[in-house]
Amino acid sequence: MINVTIDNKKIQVEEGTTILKAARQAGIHIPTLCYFELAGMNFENKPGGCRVCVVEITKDFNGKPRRNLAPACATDCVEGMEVLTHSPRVINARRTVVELILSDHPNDCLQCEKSGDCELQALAQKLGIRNIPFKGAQSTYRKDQTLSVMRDVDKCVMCRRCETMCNKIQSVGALSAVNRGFNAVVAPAFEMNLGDSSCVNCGQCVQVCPVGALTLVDNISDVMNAINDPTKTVVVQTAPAVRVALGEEFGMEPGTIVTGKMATALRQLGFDYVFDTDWSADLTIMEEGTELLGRVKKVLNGEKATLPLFTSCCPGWVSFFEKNFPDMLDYPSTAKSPQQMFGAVAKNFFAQKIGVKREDMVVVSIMPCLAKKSECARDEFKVNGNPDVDFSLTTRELAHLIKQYNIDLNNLEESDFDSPLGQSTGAAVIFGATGGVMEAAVRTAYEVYTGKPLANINLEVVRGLEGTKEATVDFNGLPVHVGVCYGLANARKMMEEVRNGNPRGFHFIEVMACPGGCIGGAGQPYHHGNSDIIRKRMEATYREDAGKPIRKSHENPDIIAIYKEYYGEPCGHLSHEQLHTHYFDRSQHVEACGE
Amino acid sequence: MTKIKTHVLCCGGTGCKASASDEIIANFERILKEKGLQDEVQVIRTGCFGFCEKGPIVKMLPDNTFYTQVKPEDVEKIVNEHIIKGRKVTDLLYLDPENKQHVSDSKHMGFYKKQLRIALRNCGFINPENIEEYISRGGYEAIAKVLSEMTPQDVIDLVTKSGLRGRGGAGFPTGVKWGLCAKNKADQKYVICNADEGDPGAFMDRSIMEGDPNSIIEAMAICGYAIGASKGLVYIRAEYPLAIHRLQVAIAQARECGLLGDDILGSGFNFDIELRYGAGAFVCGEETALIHSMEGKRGEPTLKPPFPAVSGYMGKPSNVNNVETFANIPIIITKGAEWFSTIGSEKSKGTKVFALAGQINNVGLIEVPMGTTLRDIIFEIGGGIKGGRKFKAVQTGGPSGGCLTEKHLDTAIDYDSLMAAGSMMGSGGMVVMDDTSCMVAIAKFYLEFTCEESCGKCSPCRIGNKRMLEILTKITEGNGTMEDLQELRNLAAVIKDTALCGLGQTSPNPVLSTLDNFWDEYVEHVVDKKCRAGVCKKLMSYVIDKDKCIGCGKCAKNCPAEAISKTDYIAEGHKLPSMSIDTTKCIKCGACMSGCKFEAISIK
Amino acid sequence: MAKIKSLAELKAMREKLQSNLDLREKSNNPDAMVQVKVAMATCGIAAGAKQVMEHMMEKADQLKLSVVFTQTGCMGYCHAEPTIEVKVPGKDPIVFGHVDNKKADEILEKYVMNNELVEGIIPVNYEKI
Amino acid sequence: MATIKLSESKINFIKDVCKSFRNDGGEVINVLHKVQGEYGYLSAEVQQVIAEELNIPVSRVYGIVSFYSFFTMVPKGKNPISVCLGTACYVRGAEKVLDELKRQLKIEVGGTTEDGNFSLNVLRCVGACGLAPVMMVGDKVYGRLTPDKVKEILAEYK
Repeated sequence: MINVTIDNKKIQVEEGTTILKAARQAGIHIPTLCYFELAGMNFENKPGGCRVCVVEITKDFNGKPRRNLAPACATDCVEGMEVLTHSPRVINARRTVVELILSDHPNDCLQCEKSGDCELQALAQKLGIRNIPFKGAQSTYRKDQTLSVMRDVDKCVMCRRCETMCNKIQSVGALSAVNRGFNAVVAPAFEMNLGDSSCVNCGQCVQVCPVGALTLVDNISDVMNAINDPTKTVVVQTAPAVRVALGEEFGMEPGTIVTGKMATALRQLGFDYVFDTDWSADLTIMEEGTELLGRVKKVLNGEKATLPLFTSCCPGWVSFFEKNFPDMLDYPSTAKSPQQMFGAVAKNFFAQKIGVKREDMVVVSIMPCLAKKSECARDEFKVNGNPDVDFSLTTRELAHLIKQYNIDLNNLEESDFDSPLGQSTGAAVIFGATGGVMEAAVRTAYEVYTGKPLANINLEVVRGLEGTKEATVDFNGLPVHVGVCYGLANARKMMEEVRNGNPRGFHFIEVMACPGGCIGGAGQPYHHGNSDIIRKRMEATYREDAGKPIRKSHENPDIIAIYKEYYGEPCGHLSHEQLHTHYFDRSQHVEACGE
Repeated sequence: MTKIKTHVLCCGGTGCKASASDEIIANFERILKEKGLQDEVQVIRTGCFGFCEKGPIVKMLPDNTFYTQVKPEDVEKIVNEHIIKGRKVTDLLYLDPENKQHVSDSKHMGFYKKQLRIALRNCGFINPENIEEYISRGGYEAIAKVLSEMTPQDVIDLVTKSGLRGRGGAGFPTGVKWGLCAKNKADQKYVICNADEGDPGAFMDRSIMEGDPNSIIEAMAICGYAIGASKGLVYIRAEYPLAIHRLQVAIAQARECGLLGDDILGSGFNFDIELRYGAGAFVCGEETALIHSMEGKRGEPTLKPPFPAVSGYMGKPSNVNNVETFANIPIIITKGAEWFSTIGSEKSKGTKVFALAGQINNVGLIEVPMGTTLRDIIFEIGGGIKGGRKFKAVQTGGPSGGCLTEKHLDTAIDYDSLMAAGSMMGSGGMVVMDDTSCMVAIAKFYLEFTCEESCGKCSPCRIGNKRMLEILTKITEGNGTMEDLQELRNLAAVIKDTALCGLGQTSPNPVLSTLDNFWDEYVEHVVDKKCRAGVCKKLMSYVIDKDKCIGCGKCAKNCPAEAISKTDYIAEGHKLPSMSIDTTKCIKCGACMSGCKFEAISIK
Repeated sequence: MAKIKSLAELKAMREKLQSNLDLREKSNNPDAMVQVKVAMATCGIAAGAKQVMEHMMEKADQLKLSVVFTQTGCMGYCHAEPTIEVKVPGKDPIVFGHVDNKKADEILEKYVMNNELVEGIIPVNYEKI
Repeated sequence: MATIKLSESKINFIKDVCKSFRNDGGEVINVLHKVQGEYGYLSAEVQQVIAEELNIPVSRVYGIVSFYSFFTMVPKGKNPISVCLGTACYVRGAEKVLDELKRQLKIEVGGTTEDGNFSLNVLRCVGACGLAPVMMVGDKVYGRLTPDKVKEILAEYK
């Protein structure tokens, strides 16, 4: 432990603690802008670039004052150090720096998507900036959007969070700092459209952007138009991770579960049928689990089959392996994601059941995710141009919609989802957290394979926020080796390991693109780097699971019913047609042509 | 066998090469052969002599005759007169501007008299592409001494004791730096030579590499031994093809001689050197940015600590020194710390190489003991201001430094005195200005450079410098206010205080020092809308004195903007009507004025 | 180029190479060394000055003397060619006439090394100033 | 995804260069130097191939190319002109020379004349400060310039 004095408060901190963290221990919150950390989740962005967190070191290691101000985020405390965080020199510098940043920022806060959630706005407010003394050139760049992500980098403050996320955590490498000096900005190669780059639309750049430079593509008005169109039957599905995060947008504690209130709100918004993606998550387990057992049995019989099986629920991940591992397209499960399974069931089975033409049904999904917006627009998920899922809204968009409709979520009655696509099990609920799909699949696969009930259905080893986990589950004498990871850089390592001969002998690997799984998705309320929020969402997820009467997908009566009534059996002919997909080589190549 | 009686040293530095020194050498070789003298006279292409103003330089030995501004066609005469007949070619000798006497021995020229060449000891003396010449001047004896007689700690102690400070800018004690790196244990360490000289108007490192590459190689090996590194890397600007070539040749020869590679001089010490190329980014002179660039990344600096001595190239402990620092090392080892510490001032030992440039008679590369006054450098070595004009300012330290004035002329320059005067040593650019330079425009010039070279990582440098430049532009265009001057000061102070790296932290220096030393000139631009030097175009106009104008019309022909036309007025004694300038069309290029033989055009 | 394997080898190499650079090293500070100027105009060359100069250079090397040799134009003693001027540091220059190899050896061994006078000095009317 | 095309010989050259640097991503700057040295500039396609061969994101390659002023994505003119704007040249009137060049060539800094004969750039210090102000046409250095010398020099290349 070392002794430091911050703003005349004497404190003891561990060696290697930054001034920023030491100050927080002392209850002093030094403002930051570029600094970003997901504590305990191996993500720290510390370029030391914005210079907002500068402090004055009045006594340094040598007993003398430091010549320049020091960035608190990146300066370690040393024994006997004395620091001022609000001396006149610091305040003047900090204000001037923020004024400079604002002088190169379009001040359209009122219309900005990020308004209210913007860290620069909060900073200007905190510092009481009332005018910007500098007038001068402003950076202007082309606006650009993919199906999920909007880029308006006129607003970029060069915090580099998106770049770190895209490269270090996701290893997608779509974004890089380009140019230099005043023209420096984060952009795709050649400042091409992000959609033409290696971007997989995971949207994590949006989740970490402090300002409105990276935002989501807003589909609220599309959904409102559908609801207002009397000729349309509008069906909504809500993903598992939404119910544990939506409350945050309404001032509730992180980890508050709002499943019932959400269902009521959706009805009040005017959706005709309020269903649950959890239901199709159970369906996914049936299909994917069966596929896994099929491949394992083949291998046990000495036949050729590709192992390990990778999950395919996460569209960011699907896009990632299509772009980066075109030689391994036979590894991931062919099962569609729960969103797309739901869409397929809704527009085939359910539309037929209620006598609505496919074209007259609009399926809306509420997702914690930005990639889902791109997923539902894929051609392979359309029939004659009509998509199985028409629009995908994020948790944040749903919150905006609820607010716009003057609905007070806090004081709503709870209600249930509609039938028959509404009932779900605890296995489906935990899809939202990293390791959840694996746990759900093991619960079902074990019982289907062994014919015996699983003694302890809580597979604790695959829970938690570590980036990569592995476990071996004894399937009655057959050791099944499973792996779980989130973050596409971790996934890349897994893929490369498998490509190099799968030395650890994995049978089944779950991959989620976002930190902590869907609960940390890019469409969730902004966590601003507070990993406790993600942890609380995770805990809520497992709480919801524990409270469910049925916790194994194959025991969901509606699932059993639909196989009986419609699909016959998992991985059967009709389910292959409707519930499975195939993958494409989407890698970028330079091809040779003649001279 | 005939003995070689004469050596012809011809400068092969970039400056002299640009004025045909290659042709001169070729002519020597051809003519000597024609005359059958090729075995008696040896022609050597050396590195820079320093006296670039008078290049190309040809030096004749043994009588030490220094021919200046030699043209390829002069060679025949030199051979016939000097070599064959032993008579000096008087009109190629340096003409002392004071007493109008021809000087044949460079030692007696003002330019060389006060110089002391330590880092440049071999430049202009040996053939840099022949390791044997370096060896025969005692080269590689320092590494031999180190390997056979000294422990690594001895080496560090000796360098520390010598008082050598880093020649790249801030002047950190070299021995201490080595000690920090030596302390850290690692399976691999690196010796890095910073040869990314990007300072506009500075070329000392390039000249050393071109003129004496082996001294760098030897010094890096010594450093490697001292800190425990077996790999050396030279980060060199790709814009320096000749220096790259010379280094490559020297490295190859050193390997061949076993002075690089495994088991050097049978000591068991291994060391080898690779080159890495810069690609045009001034910020890469900053050591963390340089390391990132070598790793194949954008050359953006990162915060220190961690210092490179702890985590440098590839995360391994690395020691970064610049070229000139290294060039001092071998001679310090052989001559001893005591010898070195007797040279220079109290806290800055040894000599410093400066690239002397600007409005000065003797532009060139000079090396003087620390503590020499600016006056000696500018008026003795530099030969005073060109055209007999008035000295106005001298800029040291490039974009990180400041402008010093008359009152600083007797300052004994070293790291600390320059810093105290609001400038800095920097890498050693020294640009002299006369009254034709506008100090606001000079501040703007440097800021333009910084803005162009800012990496853009931290906001004060990325946005702050841009805003400062905008304010300066406003002032030079006559739109400045007194509040702007206040804002300039505040911005400059904040940028200095908050920028991430050395480039950003020092970038306001040219502005601050001109504000301090030339406040009147700023106020003149702001209040009187006047630029006394006649540099700021928006603040001046060209006028024709109708009584002096003879109406020849040359100005109208020269004018690219068709802004000049005839008037009706014919001055007394002239036959043609005078001309006049339409100020609304005038683009202020000055073509009219420079072409007028009758001094009828002036700037108002 | 051969590999240098030790300090001793480096020193030996330096010694061997040093003569190549001697000319330059010496001219760096010629006043401190013995200077020999050989009149090398047509008359001198015709009288064998060139050959004498080469001989003298080799002899100086053998004697390990630091001598700077330069050529110069006609000194005006055409009757006594080859003529050379020898300047020992701290002394006035002396001009010798009719120098042949033998005389040259004598000048170096006796006059330069031991300060003994040698015959053949061209007297007094040589005054430069 | 759009497929980019490049001539086979070019692709092979780039592959060989990358191989000579052990396909090591850390050597990307050296690779870019070699390739630009061969082709004069670095097109998007070329950067894409380099990224593939070195197994690094193309955005990183572009991030580097756009950072360093030595690298260019625009082909230079047949006779590239570089005007030194180092301090020594600046105080001796380099800006006037540059203005004259712009006027004569009718292009701005960074531009190439319509006929592709000249391109105009500035650089900081070629190290021939004794000759200031200085410009280079190709590898040839012209020193002690004044605006009225510009026309003559350009005429050599027409």
